[in-house]
Amino acid sequence: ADKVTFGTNWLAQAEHGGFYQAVADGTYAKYGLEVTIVPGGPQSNNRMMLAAGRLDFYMGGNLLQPFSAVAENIPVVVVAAIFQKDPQAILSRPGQGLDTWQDLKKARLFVAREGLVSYFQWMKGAFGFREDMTRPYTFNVAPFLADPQSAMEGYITSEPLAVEKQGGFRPNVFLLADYGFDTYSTTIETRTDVVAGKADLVQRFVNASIIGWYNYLYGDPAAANALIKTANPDMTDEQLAFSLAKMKEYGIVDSGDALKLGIGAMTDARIKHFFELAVKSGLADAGLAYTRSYTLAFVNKGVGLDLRR
Amino acid sequence: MSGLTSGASRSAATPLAAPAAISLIGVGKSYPSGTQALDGLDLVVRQGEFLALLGPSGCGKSTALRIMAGLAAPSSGTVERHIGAADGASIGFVFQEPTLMPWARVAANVRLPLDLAGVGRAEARRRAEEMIERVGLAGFGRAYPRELSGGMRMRVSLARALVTRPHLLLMDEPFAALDEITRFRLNDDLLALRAAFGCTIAFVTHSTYESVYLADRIVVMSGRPGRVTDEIVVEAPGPRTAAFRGTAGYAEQCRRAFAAVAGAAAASEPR
Amino acid sequence: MSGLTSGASRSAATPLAAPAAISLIGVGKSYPSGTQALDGLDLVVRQGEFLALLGPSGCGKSTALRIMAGLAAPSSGTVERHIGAADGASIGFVFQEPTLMPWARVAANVRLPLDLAGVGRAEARRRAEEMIERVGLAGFGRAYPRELSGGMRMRVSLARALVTRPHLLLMDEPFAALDEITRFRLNDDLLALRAAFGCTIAFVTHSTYESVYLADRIVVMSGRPGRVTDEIVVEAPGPRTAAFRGTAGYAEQCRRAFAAVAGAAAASEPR
Amino acid sequence: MRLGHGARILSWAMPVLAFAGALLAWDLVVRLNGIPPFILPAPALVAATLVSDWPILSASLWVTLRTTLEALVVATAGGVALAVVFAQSRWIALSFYPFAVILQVTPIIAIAPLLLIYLSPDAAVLTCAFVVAFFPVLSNTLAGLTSVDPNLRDLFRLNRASRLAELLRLRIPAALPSFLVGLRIAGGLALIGAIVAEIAAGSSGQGSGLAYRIVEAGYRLNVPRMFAALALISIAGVVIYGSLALLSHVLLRRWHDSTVARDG
Amino acid sequence: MRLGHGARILSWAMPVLAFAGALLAWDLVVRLNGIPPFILPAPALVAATLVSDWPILSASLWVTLRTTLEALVVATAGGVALAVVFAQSRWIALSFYPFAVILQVTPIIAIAPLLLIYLSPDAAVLTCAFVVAFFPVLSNTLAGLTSVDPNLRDLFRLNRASRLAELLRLRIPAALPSFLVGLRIAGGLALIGAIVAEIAAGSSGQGSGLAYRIVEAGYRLNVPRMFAALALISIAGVVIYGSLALLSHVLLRRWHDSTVARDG
Ligand SMILES: Nc1ncnc2c1ncn2[C@@H]1O[C@H](COP(=O)(O)OP(=O)(O)OP(=O)(O)O)[C@@H](O)[C@H]1O
Ligand SMILES: Nc1ncnc2c1ncn2[C@@H]1O[C@H](COP(=O)(O)OP(=O)(O)OP(=O)(O)O)[C@@H](O)[C@H]1O
Ligand SMILES: [Mg+2]
Ligand SMILES: [Mg+2]
Repeated sequence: ADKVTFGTNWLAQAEHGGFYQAVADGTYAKYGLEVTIVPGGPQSNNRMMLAAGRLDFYMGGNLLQPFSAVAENIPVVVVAAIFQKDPQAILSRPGQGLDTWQDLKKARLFVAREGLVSYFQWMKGAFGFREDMTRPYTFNVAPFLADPQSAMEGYITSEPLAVEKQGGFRPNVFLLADYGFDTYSTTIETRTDVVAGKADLVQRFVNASIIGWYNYLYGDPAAANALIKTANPDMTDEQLAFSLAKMKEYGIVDSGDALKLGIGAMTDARIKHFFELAVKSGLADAGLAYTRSYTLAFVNKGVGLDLRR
Repeated sequence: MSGLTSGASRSAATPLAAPAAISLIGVGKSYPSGTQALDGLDLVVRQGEFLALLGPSGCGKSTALRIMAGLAAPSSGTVERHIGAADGASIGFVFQEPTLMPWARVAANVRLPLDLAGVGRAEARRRAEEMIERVGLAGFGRAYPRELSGGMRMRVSLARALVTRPHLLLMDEPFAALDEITRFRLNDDLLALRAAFGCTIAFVTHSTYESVYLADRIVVMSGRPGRVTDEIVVEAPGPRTAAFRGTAGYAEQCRRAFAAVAGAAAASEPR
Repeated sequence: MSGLTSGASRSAATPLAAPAAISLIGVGKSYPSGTQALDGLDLVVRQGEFLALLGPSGCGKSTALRIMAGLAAPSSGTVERHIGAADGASIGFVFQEPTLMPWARVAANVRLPLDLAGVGRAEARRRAEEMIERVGLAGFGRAYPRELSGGMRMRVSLARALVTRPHLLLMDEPFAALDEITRFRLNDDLLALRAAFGCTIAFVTHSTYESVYLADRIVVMSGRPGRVTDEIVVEAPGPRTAAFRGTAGYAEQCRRAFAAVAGAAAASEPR
Repeated sequence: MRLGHGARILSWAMPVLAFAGALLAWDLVVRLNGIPPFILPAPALVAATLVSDWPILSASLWVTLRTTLEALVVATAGGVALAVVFAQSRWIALSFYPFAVILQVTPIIAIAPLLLIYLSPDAAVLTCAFVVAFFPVLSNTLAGLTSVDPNLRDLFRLNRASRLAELLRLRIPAALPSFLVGLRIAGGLALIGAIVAEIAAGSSGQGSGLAYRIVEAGYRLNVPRMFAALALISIAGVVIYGSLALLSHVLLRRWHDSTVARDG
Repeated sequence: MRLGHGARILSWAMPVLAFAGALLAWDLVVRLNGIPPFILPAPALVAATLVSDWPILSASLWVTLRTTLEALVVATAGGVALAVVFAQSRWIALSFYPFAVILQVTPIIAIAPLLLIYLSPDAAVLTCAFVVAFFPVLSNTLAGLTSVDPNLRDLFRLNRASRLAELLRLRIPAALPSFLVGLRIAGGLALIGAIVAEIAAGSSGQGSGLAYRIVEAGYRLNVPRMFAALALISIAGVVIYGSLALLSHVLLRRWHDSTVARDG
C-alpha cells in the first residue's frame, strides 16, 4: 500500500470524522493506501509542512489560503472540498439586543487573529463591522460569558455546546455562510507535483475520503469516534454527538452541489463567486489567477452517492 | 567634656577621673566561624580621653572597636554607652579599610555624614571642602575613589570621620597607609581638634611611637582570645608638639609601650 | 645574583655594581582622569639589590611599582626589564591592598601562584602550609579572607608573594597593617629569604626606620608629578639584626632618610 | 543571621500566612462578586479539581517538568558557554552579542514553524525553550565575568596564568554570584519556555504537557481544570526558584556579601 | 580602553563583517538547498519586501515600539519598586517573593482572557507585557540592593541614616550595576512581551503592531513579509539593547570595574 500522511488543521474532532472513518473501517486500505492522520492544533503548521513536502495532503480551512498560495507562488492546489459550508459562526447571548446579524455591529466581538485577517475582512467590507470593536479570541469562552454585550466566533458544531453547558443559555448562532461567506471548507489540498506525478494516488485518496465521510454521516461512526478519542483523549461522546448532529442539521457536508455531485463537490461558479467576494473585501487581488488554486479533476464524480441514506 | 577647655596643654589627670563614655565589661565575642575573637575584655573609655589600643595583628582590636561603636553585639558581657543620643551624629568612625562609596566623588564621600545629618547644602559643601584641604587633598574633591592612591583614600575616610566634629571618634589604624610627614601633621591636627572640641577618642595603631605621642592612656591587648594585658598611662609634661618627641620621657614611654606589645605578642603566640 | 651568596652580611657595594634588573628611563605616566602621576622618572633596580621607595602619599610609588612589574604601561619614557622570562613565575608582587580571592580559603589563596605554575598538588600544599606558618597564620589555612583581620589578610597576601620564592619581589607597603613585633619578625624573614635566594627586592614603605633597616638603597620620591628627589645608599657595618637598630649609624641614616622624605613632602606641596 | 527560636518559627509562619491570606482574598473576591467558576473558580474548587484530575494533570506536569529541566540545563550551559566566549574579547562580544539579542527577541510563534520543518518535535520544543531562557544566564554571567577585581586580574597576569586558568580560577568564581541571579531568572523562564514551546511546537496527543491541558481545558471551558493546571505551574515555578535560591545560598554562603550576615 | 586609530576602525568593522557574514550564510543556505521563499526567503528578498511594504510595516513597528517602551517603563518601575520593598526585610521577601515568581511563570495566554474581562485592552496589553518583563529587573535589583558592602552599611547606621537615606544614597547606587544588567534583559523581554500581549490581549484595528502583521502575513502565506516583520523586531531589539548598554556605560563609566579599563 502507498504510505500517505494527511495533516488536519485542529485536534481530532468530529469535524474530521470522515477521514478517521476511512482509516477505521479500512476504506483507505481498500484503496491501497496506508494513511497516517497528523492532527493540528492551536499553533500547528501543517500547511507549511505540506508545502515543504513533509505531508502529502493537508486539510485546508477555507479558500482564502489557496488564493494566497497562488499569490505567493506556493505550489499547492485544492483537490476536494468536504464542507460545502464553512461552519464558522458568530455567537451572541439572546435578549441583549444582539439578536440579529445587524445588531452584532454593536457588540464587542471576540475574533481569533486568523479570523481577523480572513472572514472578518469580509464582515467589515460587506456589512461595516469595525476592527476596533474586536478583542482577541484565544479559544477561551470565559470573556464572552462574562460580558453580555459581547459576541464571539466559533464553529457551529462546537462552541455552542460549550456555551450552553457553562453559560447555561442557548446562544444565538449566526452561520457566516448564511450571510454570504460562501467559501468551501475542510478542503483537501496537496502539492501540484503530487497532482502531476501521482494523479492516481490523489484520486484514490479523495475517493476513499469521500466514502469515509458518507459512512461517518450515514453509517455507524463508533469506530471513527473511538479513533478520534484515542488521538484526542479529552474529546467527549457528548461533543462528538453534538458536532455530528449539527453537521447534519446545517448541511455542512452534504448539501447544495454535493447532493448531485457527491461529497467533495466543487464548481467553478461557486469559487468564482467567492473569489469576487474576496476581492471586494480586500482579501485577494482582482488580477489573481485564482483558478490555479484548485482543480476539479478529482471530484464531482458522484462517488459514494449510493451510500447516502 | 567640660573638663577639657584648656587646649593642648592639660594634665593627664583630668580624663582619667572623668566618667566613662563607653564601658566594656567582661565582653566576649565569637564569630560564626568559631573564632573566639574576644574573651572577658574589660575596657573603659573615659569622656574626653584619648585612648590608644595596641596589640598584635588579629588580637581583636577592630572587633573591640566595632563593639564600642555598637556595630557588633558582644556574644557575652555587657556594653554601656554614655554618649547622649541627643546630640546628633556624634560618632566618627574610621574603618581599617577606606570604605568609600565608589560611585561618589571625594567631596560627596566626605560630605556624606553632613548630608545624612541634614546640614544645609552650602554649609556642608564648605565644611567638606575645608576638611579635604586639612587632609592634604585640596584639588581632589571631584576625583572618584578609584582614581586615588591608597593613602589618599584613607585620608578621605579620615576627612569623612572628622567632618562632623564628632564627640566620639573611633579610629582603626587611620594613619597606617600614610607617610611619616603626613602622619605627623595629621597627628597634630587630631590633637588640635581634640583640644578645640574636647572629643573622646579611641584609636587603634600599630605604632608605639604614635600611641605615646597621642594618647592619654594606652591599652595593650593580646590575642586568641583578645583580652587586655597591659595599660600605660602616658605622662606628657608640656604640650604635645614635635618637641615632645625629643624628650627622654617620650623615648622611655615608647620603650615601655613596645615592651608591653612584645609581651602581648608573646602571650598571643601559643594560641 | 652570583654576587650574593654570603648571607646577611655583605657589603652594599656588590649590588650597586650589579647589572640592572629593571630600568625606568624618563618614565611619565598620566591617567585618563588627567592626573600626571609620574614625569621623567629615572629609576634603576639592580640585580640582587634591596631597594626601598619612600615618598609622600600620592607621589606615585604604587604607579612606579606597577610599571616595574609590567602591570601598567608608561605614557612616556622607556622601561627595560632584564629578568629572564625563562625562569617561570619569577615575580612576586604584594599589592597595597590584600587582593585576595574572597571565594578561596587562605590555603588556596597562598597556593595560587604554585597552582598556576603547575607545581604538584602535594608539594604546593606543603609549601603553602609552610609559608602560612611563616607569616604567623598557622591554623587559619581553612579560613576565608573575610574571616580574617586586616593585618592577617595582608599577611596572606605576603605569603602568596613569597611562596614561589620569586627572583624579583615587588612589594607595596607590605607591612603597614602589622604590629611592630610581627613586622620586625617578617623584616628579618625577608632578609633571610633574600640572603638564601639572592632575590631582587623593591618595596614601598612609609617607615624610614624600616627602609634603613632593610634596604641597600633608598630612593625618595616627591609627588605631583612623581619623580626621584633623593637617593640614599645605606651603610650597614655588620649583619642586619636587631643590633643594627641600636647603632648610631642606623639612627643617623634614619634621620637622613626622614629629612629626605620631609624635603620631598615639601616639594610635593605646591602642586 | 542567628535566629532565635521564635524568629525561626516566624520565618516559616510568615510565608505560610501570606499564602493563606492570598487564598482567602481570592476566595472572598470570587464569593463577594459572585464570579462564576467558568471565569474564576474559587480556590477550593481548584483544589478539588487538582485532586480529581490528578491522573491527567500529573502526567502533564511530568512532561512539562522534564522539558523545563532539559531547557534549563541547555539554557544554562548555552548561556554560560556564550558568556565565556564573549568574555574572551571585546571584538567577539561586539560582533556576536547582537545575534544573542536577536535570538532573545525573536518571537517563538514565528520561528516554531520553521523549526518544526527541520527538527524533530522534541528538538524543536527544546530549542524554543532554550531561546526563551538562555538570555538572562548569558547577560548575568557575562556581567560577572567582566567585572573581576582588576588587581586580581593583574595578579593572574603576573603569574603568567593561561587564559584557561584565569577563566577557571578567577573569572568563573567571580562571576558566580551574578550567574546565580541569572540562573534564578532562567528557572522561571525555562518553565515558561517549556509551556510556550509546547504550544508553539509541541506535538499534541498522548504525552502532552500542562500547556496543552490549559489550552484544551480553556477551549472546553473546563476553567477549574485550567486553573488547576495553572496552580501546578505556579507551584512548579516556586519550587524551582526555591531550589535555585537554596543552591545559591549554599554556594555563596561563606564568602559573599549578600549571604554573610553581619551581626549587630 | 584607549584605542588606536586602527583598533577603532576594527571595533566598527568587526560587527559589520559578522553581520555581513551571517547574511551571506543565510543567502547561501537558501540558495544551495534551493529552499523556496515560502519556507525561508533569502535576505535580499526580505530586504526588498522591507522596502516595498515599508508604509504598512513602519506603522506597525511604531505601534509595537510604543507598547514596548511603555512596558519597559512599567516593568522597570514595578521591578525596582518590588525590589525595594523586598529589600526592606527578610520576612517581606520570604513572604511575597513567591508571588513574584508565580507572576513570572504564569503563561500569558492563560491569564489574558481574565485580564480582558476586567481591563481595557490597552491596560491588558500593558499588564501582559509587564508580567513578561519585570522579573529580571526585580531579581537583579534585589540582588544588588542586598549585596551592599557591609562596612558602608555600618557607616550609614553609625550616622543614623534613615531607611530612606540608606536606600537612596547607599543601596540604590550600589545596586545600579546589577540593576542595569536586569534592565538590559528586560529591554528584549519588553519587546517580546509587547508582541505576546498583542496576540493574546491586544485590540485590533488600524493601528495593529508587528505581531498582527506576522500573524496576518503567516495566514496569507506572505512569508517574505513575515520575515521582514521579524527583521524589524530583531533590529528593534538590537537597538533597544544597544541603547540600554550605552546608558549603562555612561552611568557606570567612571567608577565601576566592568567599565573602567586598566591599561597595560
Ligand atoms: N567576620 C569575621 N568572621 C570570623 N572571624 C573573624 C571575623 N572578623 C574577625 N575575625 C577573627 O577575629 C579575630 C580578631 O580580628 P580583629 O579584626 O578584631 O583583629 P585586629 O586586632 O583588628 O587585627 P589587625 O591588627 O590585623 O587588624 C581574628 O582572629 C579574626 O580571624
Ligand atoms: N587609576 C587611577 N586613575 C587616576 N588617577 C590615579 C589612579 N591611580 C593613581 N592615580 C593618581 O596618581 C597619583 C599617584 O598614585 P599612586 O597610587 O602611585 O601613589 P602612591 O605613591 O602609591 O601613594 P600612597 O602612598 O598613598 O599609596 C595620585 O595622585 C593618584 O591620584
Ligand atoms: Mg583590625
Ligand atoms: Mg600606593
